[in-house]
Amino acid sequence: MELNVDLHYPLPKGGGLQAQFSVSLDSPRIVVLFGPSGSGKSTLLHCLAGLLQPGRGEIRHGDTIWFDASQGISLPPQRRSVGLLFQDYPLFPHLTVQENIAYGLRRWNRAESERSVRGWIDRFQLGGKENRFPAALSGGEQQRVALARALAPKPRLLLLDEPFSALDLRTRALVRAEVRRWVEEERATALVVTHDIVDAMTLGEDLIILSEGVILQRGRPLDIFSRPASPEVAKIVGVENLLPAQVILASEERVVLEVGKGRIIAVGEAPPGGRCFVSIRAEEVILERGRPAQSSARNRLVGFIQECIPVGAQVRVVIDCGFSLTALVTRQAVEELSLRPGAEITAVIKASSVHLIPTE
Amino acid sequence: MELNVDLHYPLPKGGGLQAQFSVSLDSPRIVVLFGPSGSGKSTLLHCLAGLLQPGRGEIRHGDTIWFDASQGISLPPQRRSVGLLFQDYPLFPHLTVQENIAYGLRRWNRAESERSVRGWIDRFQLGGKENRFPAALSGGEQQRVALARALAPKPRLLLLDEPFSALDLRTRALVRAEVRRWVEEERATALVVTHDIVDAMTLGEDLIILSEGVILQRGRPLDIFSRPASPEVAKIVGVENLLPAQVILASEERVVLEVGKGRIIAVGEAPPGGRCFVSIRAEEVILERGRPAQSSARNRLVGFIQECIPVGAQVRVVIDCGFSLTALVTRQAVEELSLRPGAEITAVIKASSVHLIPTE
Amino acid sequence: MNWEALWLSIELASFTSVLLLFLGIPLAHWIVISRWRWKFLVEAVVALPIVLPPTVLGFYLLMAFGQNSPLGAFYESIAGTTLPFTFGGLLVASILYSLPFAVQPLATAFAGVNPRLVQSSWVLGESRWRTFLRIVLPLSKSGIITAFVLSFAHTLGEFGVVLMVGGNIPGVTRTLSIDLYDQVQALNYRSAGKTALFLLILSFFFLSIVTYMNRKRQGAEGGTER
Amino acid sequence: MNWEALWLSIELASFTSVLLLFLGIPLAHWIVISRWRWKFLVEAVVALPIVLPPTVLGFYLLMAFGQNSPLGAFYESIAGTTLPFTFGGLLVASILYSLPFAVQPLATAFAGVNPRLVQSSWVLGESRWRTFLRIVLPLSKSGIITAFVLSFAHTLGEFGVVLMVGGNIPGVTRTLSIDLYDQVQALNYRSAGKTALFLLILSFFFLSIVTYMNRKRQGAEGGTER
Amino acid sequence: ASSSPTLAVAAASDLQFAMGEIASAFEKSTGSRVKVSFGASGSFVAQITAGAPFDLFFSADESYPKRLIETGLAIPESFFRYATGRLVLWVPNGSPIDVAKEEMQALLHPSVRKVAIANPAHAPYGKAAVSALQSSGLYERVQSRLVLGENISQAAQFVQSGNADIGLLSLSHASAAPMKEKGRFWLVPVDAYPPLHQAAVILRRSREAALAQSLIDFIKEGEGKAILERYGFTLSSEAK
Ligand SMILES: Nc1ncnc2c1ncn2[C@@H]1O[C@H](COP(=O)(O)OP(=O)(O)OP(=O)(O)O)[C@@H](O)[C@H]1O
Ligand SMILES: Nc1ncnc2c1ncn2[C@@H]1O[C@H](COP(=O)(O)OP(=O)(O)OP(=O)(O)O)[C@@H](O)[C@H]1O
Ligand code: MOO
Ligand SMILES: [Mg+2]
Ligand SMILES: [Mg+2]
Repeated sequence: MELNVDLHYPLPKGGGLQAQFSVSLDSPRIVVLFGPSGSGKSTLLHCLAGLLQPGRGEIRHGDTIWFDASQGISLPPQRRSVGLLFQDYPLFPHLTVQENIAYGLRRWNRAESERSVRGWIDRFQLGGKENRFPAALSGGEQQRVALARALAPKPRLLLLDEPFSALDLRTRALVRAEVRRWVEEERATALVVTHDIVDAMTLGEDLIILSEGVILQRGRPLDIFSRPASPEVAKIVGVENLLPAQVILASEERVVLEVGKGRIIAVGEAPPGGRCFVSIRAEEVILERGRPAQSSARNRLVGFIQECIPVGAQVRVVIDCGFSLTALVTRQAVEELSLRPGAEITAVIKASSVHLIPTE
Repeated sequence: MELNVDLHYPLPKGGGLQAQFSVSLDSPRIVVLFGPSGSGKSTLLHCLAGLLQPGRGEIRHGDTIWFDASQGISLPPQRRSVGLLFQDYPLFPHLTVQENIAYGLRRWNRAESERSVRGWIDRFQLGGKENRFPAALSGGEQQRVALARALAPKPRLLLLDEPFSALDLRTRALVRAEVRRWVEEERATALVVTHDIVDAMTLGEDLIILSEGVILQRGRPLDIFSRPASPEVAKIVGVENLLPAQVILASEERVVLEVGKGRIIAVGEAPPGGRCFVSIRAEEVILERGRPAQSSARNRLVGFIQECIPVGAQVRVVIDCGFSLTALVTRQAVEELSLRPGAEITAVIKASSVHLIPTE
Repeated sequence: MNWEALWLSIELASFTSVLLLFLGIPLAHWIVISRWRWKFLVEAVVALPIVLPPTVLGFYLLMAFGQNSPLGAFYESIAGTTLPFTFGGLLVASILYSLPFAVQPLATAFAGVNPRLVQSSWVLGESRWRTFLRIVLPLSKSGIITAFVLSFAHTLGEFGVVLMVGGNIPGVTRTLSIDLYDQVQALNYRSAGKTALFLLILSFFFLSIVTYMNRKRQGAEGGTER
Repeated sequence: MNWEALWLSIELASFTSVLLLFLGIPLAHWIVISRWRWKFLVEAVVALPIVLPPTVLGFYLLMAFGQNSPLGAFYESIAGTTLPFTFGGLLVASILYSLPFAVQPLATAFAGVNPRLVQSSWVLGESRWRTFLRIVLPLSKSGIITAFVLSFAHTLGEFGVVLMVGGNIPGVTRTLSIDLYDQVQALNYRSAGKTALFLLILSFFFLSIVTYMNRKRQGAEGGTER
Repeated sequence: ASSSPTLAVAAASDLQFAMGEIASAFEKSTGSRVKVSFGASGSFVAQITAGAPFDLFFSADESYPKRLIETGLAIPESFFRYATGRLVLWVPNGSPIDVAKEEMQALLHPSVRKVAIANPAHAPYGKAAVSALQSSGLYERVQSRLVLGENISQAAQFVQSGNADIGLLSLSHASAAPMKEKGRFWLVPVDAYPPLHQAAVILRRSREAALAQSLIDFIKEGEGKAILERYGFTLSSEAK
């Protein structure tokens, strides 16, 4: 059993969304959709829910054809049994919190429906607000009600468009865990749009990178984060160091590259053509004092600190070592190594942390 | 010149918002409002904008009284010269992107108004969409237009309710930088509600923690993050290790505490009463192999790894060392130290990284 | 005060406006959701009574339902009576005459419901029809009230059609409008004045209560302004 | 076809509905935003013509503006003529008579505009009045069209008042409604039938174009359904 | 047309056909314009009382003009009985009723479900019809079947169009072209109801009193006289 998607949705002003992928429906699974603003994530979810009609292609859910342009088939949203959370999480303004959550449970018996609603109210910390109208809720409360409303009827496919965007850290973690649990208990499948890296890493086993209406990469979140397939993906997943490089020496399993005025060693094969991008996550750059010798397993680059920017509990350190390199270190390290602009420092990067991306 | 706020807004169903603070208006400044969902952040902004009338108290902006319950004064929103971005960033549906941004510039001369709109469209990467109606924009695009509309008239006080919630990493960084730049150029003051730790740290010089309608702490973001004043604040700013502890020895500048079945050493004064909370950020916990001797400057706690959870580019490691301790390390460290559940490991915590919070 | 005429008018207006809700709600709904390309023709037909003087309608009814016409003869063979000069005749005329006054506000209200809410309901498994009942209809409350009030009023104020096809039969087709007209034409100013004053006070009283209640209810449901 | 009567009717309906927009828009706006505790009384007065038969209105106008009344005498001393049986008299009567048909849809539309948008405009420095012009009014477009169409229609269909205060004077107060009524009385069925048919076709044609255009415009502005 | 003097005439609806002809004949001979409004006599009195700008009023009886003179709205000297009207019992051609034979009893014929008369509240023909019904003792039995035309023309139209089965109408309607061929009638005897002496007056407001007087004269001794006769009006010679 698989969800097979192969569609093209034309956008009125040029471009369009082109999506081709399939998701197994046999085991509980969360697929995360990740991509810049305007890349077509919401459009894709709306196509799957049956609210937008693709121009070409087909959507199959197991044995059921949901959409087929060539046969002129399009199952109405009611019959797709999906749960959809819109990005702007609209609630029915004339219904209370309780009534909103119970909306999709009309066919359930009364007791079960009430039990379910009760459960969601507790799980999403909405107690005491069950008889309020949406106008009297805060943004985050509204979003949780909308999410509960989408989950309560136990749809087979869950489509969540930025389900945690209005939630604070703690509530977000809690709600995220509930969604995760729900997917496993119900053995459901969920497609979740998110901007949040932590969401993307902790929520799903599968990540789809979408940009300008095209799927750029698909795979395990960790793989994509450390080994983006293209410079574009590297930028999208937030790789801080993406540097144009020139291969100057390629042995069996070592590649030496010229980056700016410096050199970097990577393991693996040299990319064809000699020119490529070097992708290094800032967390993988370690800073040390002193000027130790070069070794084959590690790059040791000496440079001067240009900037120290606190980012949450960590500090982003920008170093000029022939090219501009960004490292992300703890504040403790900053103190211990007395990192400050102008100071000389050695940046250590394991050769295996250097990922090479061929230029297209 | 200061913005002085001292108000109470009664919420229909119990509780209420109680806020008392002032912000200097003399230098460009961004104050971040941080707090759990439903804590009253939006309510506070709406009171400042003049859309809600507090029950008691007063609001003064420099020499101008904006609100004074005892005198029955309430300046209408039009005359407060604030820029407000609502949490749900509503746009005027009958106006194009351009017209929406230009809405507040009616009194400007035509050329200047056009130049300004053009500038915002470029800065917020909305090029090509200037003549679209809001219904044909993605969520993130809508949010950027709403933000531009609020900034364009150069208000003296900017009130932003989660201005980046619908933006992806890269766009968010870009827009955040633009807001920062704008505040400095215009020498304006901004109150920004956000859930995002990175926003909170990089955007403002001032952080206000709000919970259940009450201001819990106010100060420099870094201070609050590393030295939360109460367990509640510690939870809100996401301190992973918040452990009840008992003082067993307090010398001049060293405190020894019993935490669960283990011991921890902190610097500074012992809290009164002997009981307190120990607050340690996960990033400050360093993992090492081997069992080195105890020293006074560092806590070295031996334990067994219980869980390794990848979080973004980092890994959260939970260790049982007489109590449950969470560390946040790079994936590189995980590999090098071959961290996996069941393995024995030493957690190193500098005594100065241990923050003590008195129990109330 | 001619109670019979008052009662008749209220009866006619009530029947008409209630029947028009039943007729107008599905019709307006169809007009709003249909994507049929010739829909605008149907809309035009529904709107026709808007620009047609009531006397045109009265004329057609008289011609169509007189004994000499096939339709009239057919109706008579079934109902045993001709349609003009009966309450039924007035009802038919009123419904035609007030149709757009019900459909127009209904269609405006239905079209004004946020499509996101409608789609939310679809995705939650509710059919178009049940979505209409559970979401569109309750959210169009003020439009429905407007439709009811306007069609009631328009019927109550109906005069031309009644004059043409009513025949001024006491208790059957002599509505209050006609009765008052007769009183004035017969120069019974005193009696006409009394009737008018009574109606004025009654109406004012009734409307004050309705608008007052309406405000109360809104206050209770909407919560505070936020 | 009596062109004079057709023209008179259209003129009356146009003047009335345009004047009613000017009158009704501020009135409806006030009704929606005002927090005055006796507001409901004003609402009731505005709604009065809804439940008052037009002949009551006609009666009061005749009484108030007749030569024997002080008001009538005053008016005559200024205007040189009495108000009833003139075009001006019909206009005044029509405006009163159709007032709620304009105010009701307007108030419903104004009240339906998302308050967040109104507040957004205030915060951007626009006064209540300018916010009304720039935001509330354009977003109430369909309500305004409804108000215009319904008051136009209601005036066109006006018969009782015209008969009472108009006096059926050719070219001055003989509207199309009345003219058709007269033709039928004169047993000019052929001519009445022609008039009726002409109106039917004209109206249908006109309405088809309007609804068709309306749809076109909506399509252009709203973008695709999302 | 605006330059030529214009006469606004309010005429009882039994003059519906005759007055049209008279007006055009008068217009032709004088070059003036005549605008005629038809309606129930009582309605015109109500309108004139309220200030309706008519020059001349032709009633279907003589009490309404007298009332206008009493209230000072009409010129007493202008009062003129221009004709006497007659009431007829009229059925359309398709009717099974033989009115000539059954006379007033025709109203009780089983095929009769609706009887059209003018509204007695303000139309003299309506009053006459009610008197005729009362004097023949039929009023109570027929009452529930009465449909009232706003004026006598509408009553005629109800029968003629087949919406009512029989009607008590004016002889002038029965004699007019649109009805002549379409039905039969029986002339109700003059003693069954008070005579319908019809009078005209010139109104005080009139600014065209002289022209109005010439229209009266046109009927008194001019072409108008013959036209009225053709529509079944008997002419009374005495003025006042
Ligand atoms: N009706 C429309 N006409 C033209 N373009 C449209 C229309 N609707 C959406 N678009 C464009 O399609 C693109 C994809 O929109 P979509 O809402 O799917 O983006 P998204 O990935 O969800 O972005 P976000 O993260 O900002 O919500 C956007 O660039 C948007 O401007
Ligand atoms: N009209 C109302 N009646 C009763 N309670 C209300 C009303 N409006 C808001 N509240 C409550 O007031 C509290 C504060 O709301 P507010 O919108 O200020 O929260 P917030 O801090 O902005 O939360 P979020 O981050 O979720 O947007 C919430 O608990 C909310 O439920
Ligand atoms: O005044 Mo009439 O002619 O009896 O209707
Ligand atoms: Mg989106
Ligand atoms: Mg909020």
